[in-house]
Amino acid sequence: MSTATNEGRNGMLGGAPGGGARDGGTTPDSALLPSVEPVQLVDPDGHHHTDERYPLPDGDRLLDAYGRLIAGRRINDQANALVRQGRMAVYPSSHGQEACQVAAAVVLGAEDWLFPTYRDTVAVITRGVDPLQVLTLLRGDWHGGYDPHEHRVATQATPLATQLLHAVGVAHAAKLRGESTVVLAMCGDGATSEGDFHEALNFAAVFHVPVVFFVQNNEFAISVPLRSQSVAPSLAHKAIGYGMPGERVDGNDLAALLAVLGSAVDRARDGGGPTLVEAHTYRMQAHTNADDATRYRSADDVERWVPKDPITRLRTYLRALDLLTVELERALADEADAIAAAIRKGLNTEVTVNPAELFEYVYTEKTTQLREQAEQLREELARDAAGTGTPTSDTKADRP
Amino acid sequence: MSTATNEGRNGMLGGAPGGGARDGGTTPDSALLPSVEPVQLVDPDGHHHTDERYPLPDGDRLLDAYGRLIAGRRINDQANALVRQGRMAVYPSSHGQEACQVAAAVVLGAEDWLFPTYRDTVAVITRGVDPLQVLTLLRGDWHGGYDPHEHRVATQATPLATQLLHAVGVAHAAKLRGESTVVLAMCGDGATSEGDFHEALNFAAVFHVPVVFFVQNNEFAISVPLRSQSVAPSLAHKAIGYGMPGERVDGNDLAALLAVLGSAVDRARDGGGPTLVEAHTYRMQAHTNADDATRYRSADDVERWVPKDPITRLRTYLRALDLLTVELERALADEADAIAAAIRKGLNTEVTVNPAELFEYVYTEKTTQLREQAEQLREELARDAAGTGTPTSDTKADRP
Amino acid sequence: MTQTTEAPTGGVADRTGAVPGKRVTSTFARALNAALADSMAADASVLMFGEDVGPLGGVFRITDGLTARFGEERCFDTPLAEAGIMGMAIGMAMNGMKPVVEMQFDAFAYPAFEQVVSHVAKMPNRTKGRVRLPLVIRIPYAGGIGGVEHHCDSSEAYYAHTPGLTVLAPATVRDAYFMLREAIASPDPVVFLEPKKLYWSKEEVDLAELRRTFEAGQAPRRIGKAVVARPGTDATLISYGPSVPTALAAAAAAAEEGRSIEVIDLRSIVPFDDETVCASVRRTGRAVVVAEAPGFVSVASEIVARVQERCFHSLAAPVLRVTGFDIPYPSPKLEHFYLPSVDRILDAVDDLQWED
Amino acid sequence: MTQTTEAPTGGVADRTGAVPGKRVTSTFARALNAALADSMAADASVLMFGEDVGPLGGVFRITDGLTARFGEERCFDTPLAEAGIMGMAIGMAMNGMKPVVEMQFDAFAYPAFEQVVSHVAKMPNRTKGRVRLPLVIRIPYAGGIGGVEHHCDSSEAYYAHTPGLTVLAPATVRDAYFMLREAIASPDPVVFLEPKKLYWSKEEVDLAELRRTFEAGQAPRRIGKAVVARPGTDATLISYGPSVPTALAAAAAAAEEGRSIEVIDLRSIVPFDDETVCASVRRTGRAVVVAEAPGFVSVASEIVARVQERCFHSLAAPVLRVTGFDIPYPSPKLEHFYLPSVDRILDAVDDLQWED
Ligand SMILES: Cc1ncc(C[n+]2csc(CCOP(=O)(O)OP(=O)(O)O)c2C)c(N)n1
Ligand SMILES: Cc1ncc(C[n+]2csc(CCOP(=O)(O)OP(=O)(O)O)c2C)c(N)n1
Ligand SMILES: [Mg+2]
Ligand SMILES: [Mg+2]
Repeated sequence: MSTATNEGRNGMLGGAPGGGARDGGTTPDSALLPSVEPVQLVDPDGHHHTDERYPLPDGDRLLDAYGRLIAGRRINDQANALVRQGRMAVYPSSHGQEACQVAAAVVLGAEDWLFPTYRDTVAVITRGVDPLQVLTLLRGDWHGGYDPHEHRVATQATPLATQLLHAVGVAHAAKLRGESTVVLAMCGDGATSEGDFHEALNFAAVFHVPVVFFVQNNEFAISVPLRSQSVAPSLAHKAIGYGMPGERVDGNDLAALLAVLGSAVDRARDGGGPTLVEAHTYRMQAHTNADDATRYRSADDVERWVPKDPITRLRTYLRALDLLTVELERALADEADAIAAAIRKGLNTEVTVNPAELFEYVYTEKTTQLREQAEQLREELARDAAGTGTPTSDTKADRP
Repeated sequence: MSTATNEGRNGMLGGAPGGGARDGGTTPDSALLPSVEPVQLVDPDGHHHTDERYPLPDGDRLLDAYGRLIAGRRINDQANALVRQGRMAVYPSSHGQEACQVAAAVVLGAEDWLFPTYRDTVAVITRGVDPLQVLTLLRGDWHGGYDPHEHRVATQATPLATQLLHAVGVAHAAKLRGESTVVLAMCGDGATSEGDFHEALNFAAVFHVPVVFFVQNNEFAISVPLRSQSVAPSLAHKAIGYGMPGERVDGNDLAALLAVLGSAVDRARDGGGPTLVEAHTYRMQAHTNADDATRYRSADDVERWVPKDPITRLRTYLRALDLLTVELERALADEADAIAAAIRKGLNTEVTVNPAELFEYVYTEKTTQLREQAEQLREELARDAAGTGTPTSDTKADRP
Repeated sequence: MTQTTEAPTGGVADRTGAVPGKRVTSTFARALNAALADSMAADASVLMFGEDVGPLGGVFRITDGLTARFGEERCFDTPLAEAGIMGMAIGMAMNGMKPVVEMQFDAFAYPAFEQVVSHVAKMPNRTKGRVRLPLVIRIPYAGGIGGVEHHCDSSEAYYAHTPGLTVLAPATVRDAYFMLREAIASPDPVVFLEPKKLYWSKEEVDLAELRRTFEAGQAPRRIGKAVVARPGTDATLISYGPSVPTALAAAAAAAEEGRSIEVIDLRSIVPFDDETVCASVRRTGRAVVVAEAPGFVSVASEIVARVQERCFHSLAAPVLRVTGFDIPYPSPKLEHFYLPSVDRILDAVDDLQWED
Repeated sequence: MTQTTEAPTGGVADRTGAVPGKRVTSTFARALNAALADSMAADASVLMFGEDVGPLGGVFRITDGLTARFGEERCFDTPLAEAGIMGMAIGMAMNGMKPVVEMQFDAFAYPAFEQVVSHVAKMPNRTKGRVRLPLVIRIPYAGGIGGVEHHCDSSEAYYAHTPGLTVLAPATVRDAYFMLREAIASPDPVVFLEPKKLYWSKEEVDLAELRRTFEAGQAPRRIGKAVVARPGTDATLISYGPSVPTALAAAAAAAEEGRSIEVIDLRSIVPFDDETVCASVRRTGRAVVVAEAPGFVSVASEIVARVQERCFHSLAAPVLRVTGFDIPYPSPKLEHFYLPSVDRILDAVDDLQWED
């Protein structure tokens, strides 16, 4: 990771105006470029590779993260099953990307904020949000099921890249109040093409706010492969164009993710400004259950990524070090099963939706118009319930 | 200039899919980065500096360009005067940026397209568009006065950065038809912050189309200085994030501009794809005549740029080589005066606007609704002209 | 996410003037796909691009097979950026092409809003017709498919309010075919709204026959032309796009109660067919506008306004509206409370101050 | 680009309930500036940002002096990107701030459209009120100032159609002050439309007194409340923002011809004050809606629709509209043909089927 301490638009901090596209600063440009190869600390065979910039996280940390990884995979599997059974409308799975999901959540402290996308359900749950509340969206009860303030997790964003700007705003507000909050904002490779991605990175750099932009490059945006999305040397190479450091990391290597994201979070917290981190991973399943991936990629393509699975390598590594025993493995699997069971049970319970709520939250106080409309619906439903016919109005008087 | 020949998304050309953010390609990343200092061939004192990548354009070319530079300055002065006299609503002057204006126009061939902004009036006129037609917009007769197809000059864009995408589309269409058209698309430093800038560069790179993006970095977006716009090492550093080469050039050095832009145009024409060129220049006057620049910058700031004027240095250089004689100088000034006189005369002639035209071009054929509305206006005007009162309708019948 | 919709009832007139021939079944989606393919076959300047429209064939398969048939120069995926797609289409249209772009879902067209409003709609006017923009913006739109947030917006009001855009919304399989072809052939930019919930609706039509009819110039113009989808005498339901089948179903139900309801399918929101609409309302004296978008400042508001302006003295009752509520489109489990329903339309018809 | 506008006529009621005190003259622009400064002084979480709003004080000087007074952490320039401004404002509002953003001109708010429609309007509903967005989007809007293209759009229909947004348009200096303060204090997101041509209009008001009135809680609520700007008995003109002075001038002219015209200044487009509007129309029996935006699918359409729905049997004539034509806003030399004028309003009033 770069040690650049480009000060951004220092005016905001009361210091002398620094940075600025023409001013150059003292950091050599190349410090903002990502490493030539994605950072990897544990390879697919479970061997540790030393990287002088990134020490390996300690055993406890890895073990804890491994447990969450197992749970994450289990949550993905369970959610897919529930869609097949018709209990959820749709599920964009992060199967294969669970290392990214876990890392995004665990590198943050309680005072930090996470900005996830529709695919980041596992990250949201890992951060502590009740899985059933999370799945409200996909079950179709409401557009969001949890209180973003409770765990400092924004609603899962659907309009691509829009949330990156909200993340910048949250960080900017925290910075103005002198809080030490760091914001980690997630998006996919496809989303990097949106104008909002550009504006978010630029705002973050200019205002020098503590945001870590975390791109999960899973090589696909629905059917569109990365090469149709960008011909840059890497997505992390975009960072220098904003004056922030970019880094690339093996997205299936949980150890490396913890190290790289952790370091970016630390740097942000220390006033070092934003970072762009690109994780190289792969979307092992279709975009969602509604998608037919055979139309645009071969089983072989997917097959090639199986040996790179994030779980296998970390298991091998932890086992080799005797940190992960068979008993512990069993216990972790049981824990994951318990989470899955709770999800299953919750999703199999019918919820009743309340149509009156449709009008409740559009404004803090219902407008006259919404009061009338709510009343109209209430009457309709009351009539339906009573089984009475439609009252006909045949007066010539105006309605009130 | 980089000699990278990143092939973009070759699929469009029928070749094997190449490029792609992960594929890396064979070019070292650094080849896409701009030079450390802006390219300069003739310094403010009129001395030539050799640059091994960019040979100095020959004397005839420089002399021709010099004449246009003189005319460009004269046009700016004349337009400012006309605003003061109330003959034009507003004029965003390119005073001080005329070298960029001239270079943008003369590096293109007849088959090429130019996409200018509101500030690029001198470039548009240099390309051959009738000055009076160009000034229609600023005089307030219509939103555009010239036929974009005649000289292949798009209308001067106001919504910032939007035109860069149109430029990509024009180039893409030409490429699909196998034409050798190159498109040069202009924008300011401020406009690089817009999402459309990002999307345009990315589309151009991915589709590998012949566009030269030409940013006139004049250090201000109305009142906002560059350092509040970007903290990147330079704006040209954004190019690598799209996988295209970026270059920086002294924007007051016409020789360097001709060389750098010319080389980017050649490269685009040869199938080498898009380039981002950033010219370092300065907006010597207020944003427009309606702006009060004293609110946000000092006279000293502006003073510092006077010695860097694009005309002075080229004059010194050409005189030193005896290419520019006193007689020739006189002749060029006369030509410029003649252009200014024609503008003055044209703008001092009252034009009559035709309100019926308001409805003519909204659709190819007027809709029923517009026919009715045009008729309503026609009747009103006829009544006004006849001095008759408003006919009152007091029937109870419905209107047709 | 599957969906069936009421097929238009028997009252639908044959709107093409084509000689009836061998008829086979086609879906709305298939008709759109054929219209694209036939347009591309007929005119080499027609291009199709957007997100996932290439090998995948679009998330609704409307562009299925086009890349295979016409090559990836003529039907291709773009980077994921809607303003980019729209802006590039503008440039291509400036330079001799007829681009058709797909915005993947209604709400995902919003990033392109500036390009649409400030350029697509205004470029021809700005240049006094010297630059025309023959392009089509296809938008799978509106709800009723159990879609999650941002996938069900009815965004027609935004476009209909913007001068310079032609705004179309077909409701039948035949119209889907003919209107898309007409849109692509139009010299003006068209916002082409495809009601998602009708994609899987079916009709007995022979697409090859529709092609021949269209290419022989025998398909009557649909831009600016509404149609009486079901004749009636007592009241008029005015509707378009996804609400037409609901309006027809309401009319059928009303018939059982002895009321003869005329249903108008606007098809073309801009230009608007005042003649057909007003002729009907003047005959029936009563009208209800049915549309799925929130009612406030909507296309439905406009229809009410113009009908009362033009037919005031023929009206026995105020023109009423059955529209979506003024709330964000609800989540799947709640959408049926939101959508105009047969019952809600019948309630409105009952409210038309009948005196018998 | 200079401009004078008709000051509201004597018929304007004192709308504040404030004790009349020493009165000095203030412009509309100055009142907005004072409302911002007073809001920032009263509440440290109020921030102001956008393009050129810092040292320059905004291209219309509405933010003049705020950076000097409150520091560049509280009033600052952003990079030039409207979606960026809007998106960052959303995040700041999520995290305890009350951002006020300026979109430099109406058409330059379009790049932020997705952020406005998909997030600003929907975030509170999406989160069941757990995330409120107390932010204000200030938009210098509409024409009549001889502005070039893209600087004169009347874009209120786009916002008014979008559930979740409060949409305000003041027409007087007092309202400018009170409404902006109310907007900033509102827990809901507000689109605050500032009629550019009124910026230089003047009224006799003491801004310090307005501040005291507001901060003492003595300024009656204006969100959702229309006002009778001029009482009358024969017909009602319904208007808002830039068209109110024109409507008042028309009423004054009509009075000379012996017609007593009531003028309603809506002030609040969303929520809409049906009560005040309908009470007036039921009294007068005739109505004309005056608005500058193109009429098709506009706020004017909505007003016509709801008035005829609610007051049908009180109407002696159809509700008519005087609006902009359905064309892109014209260039400076042509705008006077486009804008609703006193004559055009009087023509419409004459068309209201008078039988005397
Ligand atoms: C603005 C916008 N446009 C289009 C879509 C439709 N869409 C949803 S997901 C998706 C692909 C996103 O790809 P990527 O960013 O790589 O994320 P991934 O799904 O791979 O996690 C698209 C096109 C959207 N949600 N928002
Ligand atoms: C989308 C958009 N937002 C805002 C504006 C208003 N505006 C006009 S020029 C300008 C500054 C542009 O600065 P820059 O791109 O550096 O170009 P310059 O004026 O310096 O040539 C602004 C903010 C606009 N025209 N378009
Ligand atoms: Mg992806
Ligand atoms: Mg500039």
